[in-house]
Amino acid sequence: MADILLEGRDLKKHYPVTKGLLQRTVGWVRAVDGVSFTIERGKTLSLVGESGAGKTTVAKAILLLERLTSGTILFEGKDVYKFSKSQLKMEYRPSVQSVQQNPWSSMDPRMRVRDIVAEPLVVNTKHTKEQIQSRVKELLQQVGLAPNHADYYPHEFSGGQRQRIAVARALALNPSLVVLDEPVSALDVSIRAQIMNLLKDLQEQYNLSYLVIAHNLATVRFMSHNVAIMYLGQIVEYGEAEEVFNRPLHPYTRALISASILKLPEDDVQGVQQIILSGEMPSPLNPPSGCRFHTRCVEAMDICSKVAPEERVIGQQRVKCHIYDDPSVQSALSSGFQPGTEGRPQPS
Amino acid sequence: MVRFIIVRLLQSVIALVGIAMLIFVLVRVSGDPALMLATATSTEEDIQQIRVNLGLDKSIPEQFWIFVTDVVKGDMGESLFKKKPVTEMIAAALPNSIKLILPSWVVAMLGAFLLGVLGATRRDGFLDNGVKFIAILGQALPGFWVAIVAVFIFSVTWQLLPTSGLGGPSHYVLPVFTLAFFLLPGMMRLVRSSMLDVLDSEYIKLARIKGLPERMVIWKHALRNALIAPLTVAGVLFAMLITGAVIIETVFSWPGIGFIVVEGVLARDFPLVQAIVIMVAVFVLGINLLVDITYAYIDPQIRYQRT
Amino acid sequence: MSNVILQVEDLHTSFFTRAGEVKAVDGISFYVREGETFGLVGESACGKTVTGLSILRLLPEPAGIIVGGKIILEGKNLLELSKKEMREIRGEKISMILQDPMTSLNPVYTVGDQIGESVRQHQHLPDDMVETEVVSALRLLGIPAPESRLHDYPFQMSGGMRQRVVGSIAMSCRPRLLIADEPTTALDATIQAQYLALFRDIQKQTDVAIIFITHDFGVVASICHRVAVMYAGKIMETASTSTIFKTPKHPYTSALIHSVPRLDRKDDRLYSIEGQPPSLLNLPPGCRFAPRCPDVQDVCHKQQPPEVEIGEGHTVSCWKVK
Amino acid sequence: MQEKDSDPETAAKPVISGLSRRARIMRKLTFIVPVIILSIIILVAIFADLAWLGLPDVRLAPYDPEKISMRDRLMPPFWDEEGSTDHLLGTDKMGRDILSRLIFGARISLSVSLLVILITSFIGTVLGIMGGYLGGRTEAFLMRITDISLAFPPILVAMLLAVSMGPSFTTVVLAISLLGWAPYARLIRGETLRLREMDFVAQARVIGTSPFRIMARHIFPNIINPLIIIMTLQIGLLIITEASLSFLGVGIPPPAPSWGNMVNDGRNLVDTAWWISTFPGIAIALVVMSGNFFGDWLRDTMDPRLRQL
Repeated sequence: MADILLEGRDLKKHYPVTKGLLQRTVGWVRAVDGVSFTIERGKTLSLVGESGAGKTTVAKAILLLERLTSGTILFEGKDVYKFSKSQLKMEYRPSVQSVQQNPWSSMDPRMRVRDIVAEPLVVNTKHTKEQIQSRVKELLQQVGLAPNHADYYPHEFSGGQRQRIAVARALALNPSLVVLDEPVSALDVSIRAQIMNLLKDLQEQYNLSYLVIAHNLATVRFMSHNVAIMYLGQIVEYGEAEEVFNRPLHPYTRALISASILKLPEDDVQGVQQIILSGEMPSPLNPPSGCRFHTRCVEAMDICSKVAPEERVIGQQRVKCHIYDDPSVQSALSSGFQPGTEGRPQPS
Repeated sequence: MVRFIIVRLLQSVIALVGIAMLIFVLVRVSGDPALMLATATSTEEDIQQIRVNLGLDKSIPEQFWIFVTDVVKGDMGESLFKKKPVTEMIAAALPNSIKLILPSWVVAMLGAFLLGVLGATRRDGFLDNGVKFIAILGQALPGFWVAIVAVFIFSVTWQLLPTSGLGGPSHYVLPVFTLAFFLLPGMMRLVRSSMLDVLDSEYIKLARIKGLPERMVIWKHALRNALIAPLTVAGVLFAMLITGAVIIETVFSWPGIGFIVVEGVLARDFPLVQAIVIMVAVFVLGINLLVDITYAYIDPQIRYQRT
Repeated sequence: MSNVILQVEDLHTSFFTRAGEVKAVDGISFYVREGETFGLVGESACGKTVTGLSILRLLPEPAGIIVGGKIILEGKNLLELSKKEMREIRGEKISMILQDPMTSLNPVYTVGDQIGESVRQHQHLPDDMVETEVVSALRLLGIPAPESRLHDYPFQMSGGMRQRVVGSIAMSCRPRLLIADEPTTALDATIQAQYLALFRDIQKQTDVAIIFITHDFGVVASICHRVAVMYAGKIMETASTSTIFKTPKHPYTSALIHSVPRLDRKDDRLYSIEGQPPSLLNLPPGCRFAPRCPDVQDVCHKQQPPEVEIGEGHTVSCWKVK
Repeated sequence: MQEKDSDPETAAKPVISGLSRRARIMRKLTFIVPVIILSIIILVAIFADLAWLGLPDVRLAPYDPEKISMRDRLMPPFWDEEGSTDHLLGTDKMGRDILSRLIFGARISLSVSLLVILITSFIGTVLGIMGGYLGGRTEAFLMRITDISLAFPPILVAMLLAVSMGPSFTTVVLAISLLGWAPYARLIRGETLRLREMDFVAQARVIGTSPFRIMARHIFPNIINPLIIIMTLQIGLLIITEASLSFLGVGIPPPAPSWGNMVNDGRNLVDTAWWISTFPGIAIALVVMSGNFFGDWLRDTMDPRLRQL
């Protein structure tokens, strides 16, 4: 069993929809509806999906910025919601840090870089001023910035440099897990590569676990060991990154890959057929019945609109799709059959 | 929409009760009216007797309860000096106030919108700097001083207009324009800045991309969106004028609400002052609600959100 | 070969700010043919959006000024037209799609109004005819049930649907040239794929020429026929899309493509260009990319390289290429 | 709708403010002139007399502002034939020297405004930040107070207090401050709501920073700009309010030479002794205009986004 740092079990976050005079609750927006995953120590799990998938809500729940409606978060096996205030302060908060998406708003414009990077230490430790300052200089060096940058204000830096400062701040308390919410999507292409390489090096150097929230599949493939494809609050496919990308099982995963892959019209990339989804993204207010993807799925069957699919385990991958209800299809698949390119596997 | 109105009404009632309590206590604390009524010869017992029949001997919460029950019955108490029901006096003064405030408000709003929009569309042009100068001048000159100087020039030296008091249309000119001159600058700056924000938006850029003439871009697309913020302030401004125009009313001895409030306070006629403040509060909160409802007609999204 | 719709020759656009002259576009030339999608690709502040705005002469007043060059549309130099003549061209001959669908539509008017407005402005049709034009524009962009949707307000629509409405506005008068400034950047991947497929069809039906401005190479690969790679206000290389991806000649182009993470393979380390893009206030004398270029020679620091044509429609501005 | 791949070019567009040359000179003027006027008046107010240094009779003003000399009453300014250089700006109906009263009036008006600004900005900021950041009851309480303050123009409140506690310097300060903090609270609350949504506040919460430290260390430093701008704009408004109160007889009690009293003195002598009301009126206008010009300049240089102030 891999060394599991943090586990999410059947996480749910529902927002009440109220109407009428007395604010009667008439429905629920099930932003996160039964999501389970594990983050292994030193490894990266990515939550991938389009807007409304609920990936940012999951990240906020782990950072304790939002309270879950139900489900448990286990940190090193212990239920986080049962942590006492001091346990939270001593054990959980220092070991779980985050880097936000927008470099222009994730730093207090009125503070110098020295104070920004030092704040986690000032709030959580009793170190002296000198100790903190030397630690700050060390952190800046690790993220590729010069020690004298500590005296500048955030607006004097480029987007890429600011993300480096954000990473330095996240490392201040030697965390074991860093939640990266769209860490590079606001950056230029060339700067993106610099930051992604930096994050990977730091992961190897400090055995850090990452939870990456992203919508760009190529970035995810480069960063992740495991990946969870999310759609409208549910995980539709979960598994090791290489397997999911080489052999996508769920029709939505295939559509996402087809839409994100960098492919010239005249070339044909092995194993990826051109899928253009129809219809609009359904609103989370009233998600489609049965399988939530059936309204846009190219391979939708009539059962899909009635019954929500069970989660099936095929090889190392977990998938929620009625295609795989038929056991013979499962066995065909587990013997290395490549779905998608030759159309749906015919039950033997 | 109904739910929204009811919630807003509830909030207004809470605020009204707050105002009533505040003024009730403030008036009681500000000196003992009985003394004002007592003549030089009245003895200690007489004064005590006055207090009793005015009900001032009871504790303030008790007095407040009695006052509330009276108000519900429509009786807001009697003016100590004019010996007339207070509601009567208000009914006489309110129309005069409205006759002064409404034209000034209309003149000020029209002026503010016109100059604000023109100022915004010709940035740093001659007009824009002119508009800015009037705005600063208007806010700088104290209302009462402008009134006095206006009276001096138009009534005294040129004898064109009457110096004060109610009467024919010529009586309105000076008070209305001095009050409008006081209101104009604040509103003009607000309209100008709201207009500048809207003109920076993407849909205005798209309107120009469509090849629409500039006047259509400004008067059709930009203005309607820029109306929203200034509208709330305009509504509130109108309501506040009821008591806010007190200076202009005193200078022109215009028998409006402001005028009788000043008299009421100086004479410690607390039933009158109480009634006026509460009546004004109802007026202010009512206009506030009216403004919120008209919001819906300007911005369809708010209309949908609130149904 | 279809004929050329737009010819841009040595275009110079600068912003005059308190801090000095920002040379946003410093001498670029390119042409766009009928029925062709020409990509303007580059990182932020490379001048691609400013180029689009210069063509429509909609630069922010009073700072943005076109200081030189020609923009020729069907034989007429747009820079010599009067304000009134230019206004007739906007929306009728050339139209534009902006980046963020959430803010491009006026929130207080219905979708039908906003499309009908440009039809009325340019085609002077009676009202009943305007409505049929609006419905046909909505149908062209694949919006379901156009007859009812035209009464909706923008806030009642998803991002993808609003961007189609902006597309309908742009195509309502069947322009000769459409400038699309990052139209899919704010959309999700699958919705983006839908939008790009839609415009490929529209181009087949209407033969409209498209200038597609983007920073995303995936978008370039899926919709552009020819591409110009821009850096700090200049065009580094112009070529057909497959040449740009397969056999780029300019060091910046190959470095840029090389640093894009690939979905079809697993890299353990990404190639990244060191350093930062130059500030447009004080540009280096020689080639703009010299400070960051892996194949830099000392002539690159002294003099700007000429634009050299090295193949059919393939031009490069680099001293390494003779 | 979460933004995908927002194109960094739009986010990092260079700040382009192409003011023409003439506009740039105008901008410099709107800074230098008001600063000069304000500093002159502040100096005049401080050195009106050195009583606060224990030298009551050493003073800048030519005469004691309250010295009555009926002999030279209603004397016009010196450039008038009946005027004399003893009383440069003439005298009022009690023969008091207008210039000296103006100088001492400056001290009164400025001290009232300064004191009120300090009180109202403090209360407004504290309640604004707490209302904006903590929300819930504090915010509901705050919103009701702002509703109430709409129905209570400062003049009415001032009159009530003046009548009850007797007109005095403290009454005026208290009256204006009682509800004067509402505009500060409203604006600071709006700014706090905007800041609360920004990532760096969420970031501070993630590392376990206490709400108090977030308000003090992150929210407060970021609202200092709008706060300073309102304070400068308030200078003018408060001087007018003080003058209006004195004009209505509920402000600083005569014979103290507040500018409002002086305008009131000359109120019905406008045709015969125009200078009695005119000079204080000009003084008020000068100070208020400088305050507003300086406030505008501050706002444009510090944070143009706050245009609507």
